[in-house]
Amino acid sequence: MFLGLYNYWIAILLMMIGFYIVIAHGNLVKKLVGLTIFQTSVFIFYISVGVVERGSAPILAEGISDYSNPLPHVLILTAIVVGIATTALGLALVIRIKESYGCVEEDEIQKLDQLNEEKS
Amino acid sequence: MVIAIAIVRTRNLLAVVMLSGIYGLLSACFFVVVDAVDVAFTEASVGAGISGLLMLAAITITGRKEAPKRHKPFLALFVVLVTGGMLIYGTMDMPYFGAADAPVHQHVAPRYINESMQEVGVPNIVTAVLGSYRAFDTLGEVAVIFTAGIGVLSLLTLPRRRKKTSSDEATEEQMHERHMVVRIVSKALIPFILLFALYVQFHGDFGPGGGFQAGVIFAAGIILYTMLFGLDTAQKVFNPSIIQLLAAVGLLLYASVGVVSMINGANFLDYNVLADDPIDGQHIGILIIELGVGITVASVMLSIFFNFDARRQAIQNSNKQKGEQDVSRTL
Amino acid sequence: MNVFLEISSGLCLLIGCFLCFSGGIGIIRFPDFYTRMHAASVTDTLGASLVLIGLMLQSPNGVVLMKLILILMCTLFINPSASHALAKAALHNGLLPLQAKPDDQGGNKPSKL
Amino acid sequence: MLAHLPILQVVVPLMAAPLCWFLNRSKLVWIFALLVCAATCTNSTLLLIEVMKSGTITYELGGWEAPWGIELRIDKLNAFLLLIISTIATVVMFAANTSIQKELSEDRHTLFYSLYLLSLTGMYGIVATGDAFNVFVFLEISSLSAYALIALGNDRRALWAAFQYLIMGTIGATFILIGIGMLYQMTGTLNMSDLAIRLVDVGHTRTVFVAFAFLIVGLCLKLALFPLHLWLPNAYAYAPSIVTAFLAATSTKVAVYLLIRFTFTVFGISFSFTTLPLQSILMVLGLVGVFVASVTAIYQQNVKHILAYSSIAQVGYMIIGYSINTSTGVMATLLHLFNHALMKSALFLALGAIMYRIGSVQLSQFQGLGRQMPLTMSAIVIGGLSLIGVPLSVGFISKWYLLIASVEAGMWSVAVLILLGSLLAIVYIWRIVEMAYFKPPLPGRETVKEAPWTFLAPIWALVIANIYFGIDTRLSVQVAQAASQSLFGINP
Amino acid sequence: MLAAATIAILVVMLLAIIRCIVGPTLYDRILAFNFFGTKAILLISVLGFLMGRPEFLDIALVYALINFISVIGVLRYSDSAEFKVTPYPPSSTQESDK
Repeated sequence: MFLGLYNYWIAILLMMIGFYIVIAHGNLVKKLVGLTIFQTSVFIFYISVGVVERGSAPILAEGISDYSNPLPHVLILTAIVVGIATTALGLALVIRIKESYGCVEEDEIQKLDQLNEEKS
Repeated sequence: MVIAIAIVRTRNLLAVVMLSGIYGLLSACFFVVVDAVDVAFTEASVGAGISGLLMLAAITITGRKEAPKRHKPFLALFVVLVTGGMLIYGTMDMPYFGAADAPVHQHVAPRYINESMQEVGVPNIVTAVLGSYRAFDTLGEVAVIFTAGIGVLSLLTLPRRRKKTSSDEATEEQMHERHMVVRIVSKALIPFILLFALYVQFHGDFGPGGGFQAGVIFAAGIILYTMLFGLDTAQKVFNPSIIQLLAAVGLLLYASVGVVSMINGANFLDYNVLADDPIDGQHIGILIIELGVGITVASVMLSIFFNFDARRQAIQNSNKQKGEQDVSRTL
Repeated sequence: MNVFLEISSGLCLLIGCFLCFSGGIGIIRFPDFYTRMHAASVTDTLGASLVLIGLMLQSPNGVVLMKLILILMCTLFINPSASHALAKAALHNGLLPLQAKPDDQGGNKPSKL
Repeated sequence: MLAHLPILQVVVPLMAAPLCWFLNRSKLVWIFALLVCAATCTNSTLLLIEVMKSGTITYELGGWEAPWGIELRIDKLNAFLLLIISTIATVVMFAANTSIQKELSEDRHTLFYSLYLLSLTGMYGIVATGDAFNVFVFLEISSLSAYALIALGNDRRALWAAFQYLIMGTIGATFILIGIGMLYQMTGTLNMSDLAIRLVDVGHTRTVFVAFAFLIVGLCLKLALFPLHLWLPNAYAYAPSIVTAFLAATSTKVAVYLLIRFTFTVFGISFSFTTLPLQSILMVLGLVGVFVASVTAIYQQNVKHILAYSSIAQVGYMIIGYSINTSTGVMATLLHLFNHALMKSALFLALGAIMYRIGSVQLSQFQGLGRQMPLTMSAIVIGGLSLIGVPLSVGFISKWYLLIASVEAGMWSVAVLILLGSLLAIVYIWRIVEMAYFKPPLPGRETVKEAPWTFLAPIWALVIANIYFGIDTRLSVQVAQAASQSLFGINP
Repeated sequence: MLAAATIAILVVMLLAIIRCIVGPTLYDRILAFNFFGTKAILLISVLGFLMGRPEFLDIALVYALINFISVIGVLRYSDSAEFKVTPYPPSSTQESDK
């Protein structure tokens, strides 16, 4: 029973790791890396869903009758694009944050903000 | 595959990026193993290529050491464990990995596999679904990329003040000197890369590939050029504002296919009416939208990269002319 | 003919894999960056070419052959130049070969991970 | 053309966004964007009329029938939502030009309008589509553009707020993606109505439970329900005023819509509410959210913060109505969606006007504004009264229905708590009023003038709508009732 | 034979990963990354044959190009002053600071 699910579990393990990085780490770039890992593991999960035993890549060719499920592939293609878009935007934000705060650590930024608040 | 743990532990951000690049490659290998060639294609070019490059560019700006202190790991760990526990609990009733009788393989997918050849006439089922059955998703995807492009632009555009300082010139020269071998090899490679991108673009119907992958590869080729020959040289060839316009054109091209089919009396993005023969129509439709996707992706990626790089240069310059002017907040 | 092809391709693959493997061991075992680099790049180029040639001998049709040749060309071009650039950058940025440090102990650097 | 209405709703702003780039002048782009918004507004009105008349409209994209292709599916609920969003977008857009001139540098204007339209596209897409994965894609469009819009804010804290929002939002979206993936795995389909049919068979499996949980958590992140609201106050406070007005009035509404859509249409009422303790959890969270947010709002110094926390509280009310799980409760939620969109956009626009004149929205800067900007301030007062739920304002109507719903369901304690929550609203609104009307103007501020008419017109349009729908409730109540009844499968 | 080759390549990949994680210098990691990339190309090609669909060599080609580009990218960005490595002995402690 467990063997049949191991693939999902690996994906879940990866998700947890990525998620942990996102929540627990203070460095903004690292957060984004974590986010990427998180998303990639979700992709792995999706693709695992679409696997058919003894199936072949979903490109029609003669003499092959079993194909793996193309739909998850399509979804993940879209999702990968979304992921890279998010990453790019996030990085741009990080750059701007670095420029205006001078640092990219979560707690430092919060400290700076508090100082700001007290001044005003 | 548990390289990710290493990423958690490593604090040197550059190493983290390398590791995440490897992670991307590895997951791409996994995708190949499980027959998802198209996805592998994309993941390889994105996970290991573009996103790595962007992160590198960002890191050079933001600095690469992570502060040692970590906060509230217990709470985070708790949340993560709960999430993971939930997920594992959820897997209990899942159909087994690779089981052919799972509902996923029973309901919608068979139609794609069995009939897409008659209905769309494209051997690559993924392309068929992407370009025709679920074309609206793809339109959304292009819009997402476009949004990201605009977003990055709106965040990072520098006011136009490109006058090259002499020190700038000097460093460039020095760098060119140093990278002689690589430059020559790359010069030979770049046309090949661009050609390959075009091949991927138009071969997407028959093999893995398509607009998105082609766009990324195309952009990667030009990025290579930029990295070796300097941003200014590259921007002379590829004018940034034209690139931005191209991004818009790509999206418009895609959407206008839909509009044309609407004018022809069918539903939005229904390619059957684009030509007399429905299959031909589908071919034309998919070709054009893939082209749209490719153009948008390539130009957005490029403009994102250009902006990152311009920022980097600006910062370097301002570091050199210490304190003369603060580039970052003159916006 | 077919048997010959099979055998030769198998041989190529075998040797290629062996080379890669030795490269892998080298990259782990060698004491400093430059020796590792040597291990990696030399075996890499030859090993990869051999594996690819082995595959070429098995290729069913012309298109596949073409692609393999392309990949081979790429590897041949890219690997040495990348290694070159890497070594140069390392040297330029002040990473010294091990020999330059007379009192350093050889062997793998103990790492703290 | 009538048959194409659903798709036009989404595609017109989508195509308009890149077109903005070809018009280089800020003013031109503004007019263009305004026209586009107005067009979508008309479009959605037509849609609503059509749906009320002839029932659900479906539109198959690419001509592929539903589970294989993607379909747009407009029923009363979405049509109502579309109308709300497009109206708000148009009205807010009207004031955009003036405000943007002041708050953004010249070279970002075009980008701003592009992003605004894209964000709008995303929301329309989410609301209109009938495909679960499509929801994710459009969700990302709208949120990516929202991050960028927020980051346009002048304060550097805007960047940080946008980054936080990006992290939280992406986690939320990824959770939703996981949920959709699991659903897909169990049913093999992505179409919502098809999902609903096929989920009946597998509804008992643990996978579906987990999928449901992930969807709900992900949506609650987007929705800023109480414990997951951390991103919202700063994001609203530091974004450009127009952006705040637009997002505050629309984005959480879309998330609420999705919540309703998934729980009622996809999973079905019996699954969502009888087999899981969702109702009580959400009810408690909603109530706690109302109180915590209202109390926090009382202690804020920045008026935008006050209103942002009040938004969280209002989301709490919506969730309460939703988790009462009766037709009346959902109707109250829908009404509150509508009303809250009206009040909040009016309030934030008014703040935008104040920002335009005095360059700050700190509470202490409000001294004496009551006399200097009488029209703007009175709009704030009316909006505030509406937030509290004073009779003759829209806020009263939705709270009234909320009370009725909770009393009908026999939850007296909930009803009492709702009333108490409204009392808290009085406190924070009163702080603004006190500052503006009972304090003399700050020194050096004597010359502050009334806001320009481009601000006043939309603000007062919204305020009048506020009062109108508070007195003549037929239209909104009728539509909301029809929508909620169709969700519960009651034919009126 | 192909299967054996696959396994061998996988093992080598593992070694490369170890080196990449262990470090100790930045350039070791880049080297390992490059090495890993080459192996990935081989793996994909071999896998294509193993699964009987050798048409997918395109992917391997992409890997080759991307690999090159990223190595160049790393080097290009390592030009900036921040990446200067101090001579060897301190660098081993400084670089692998975890």
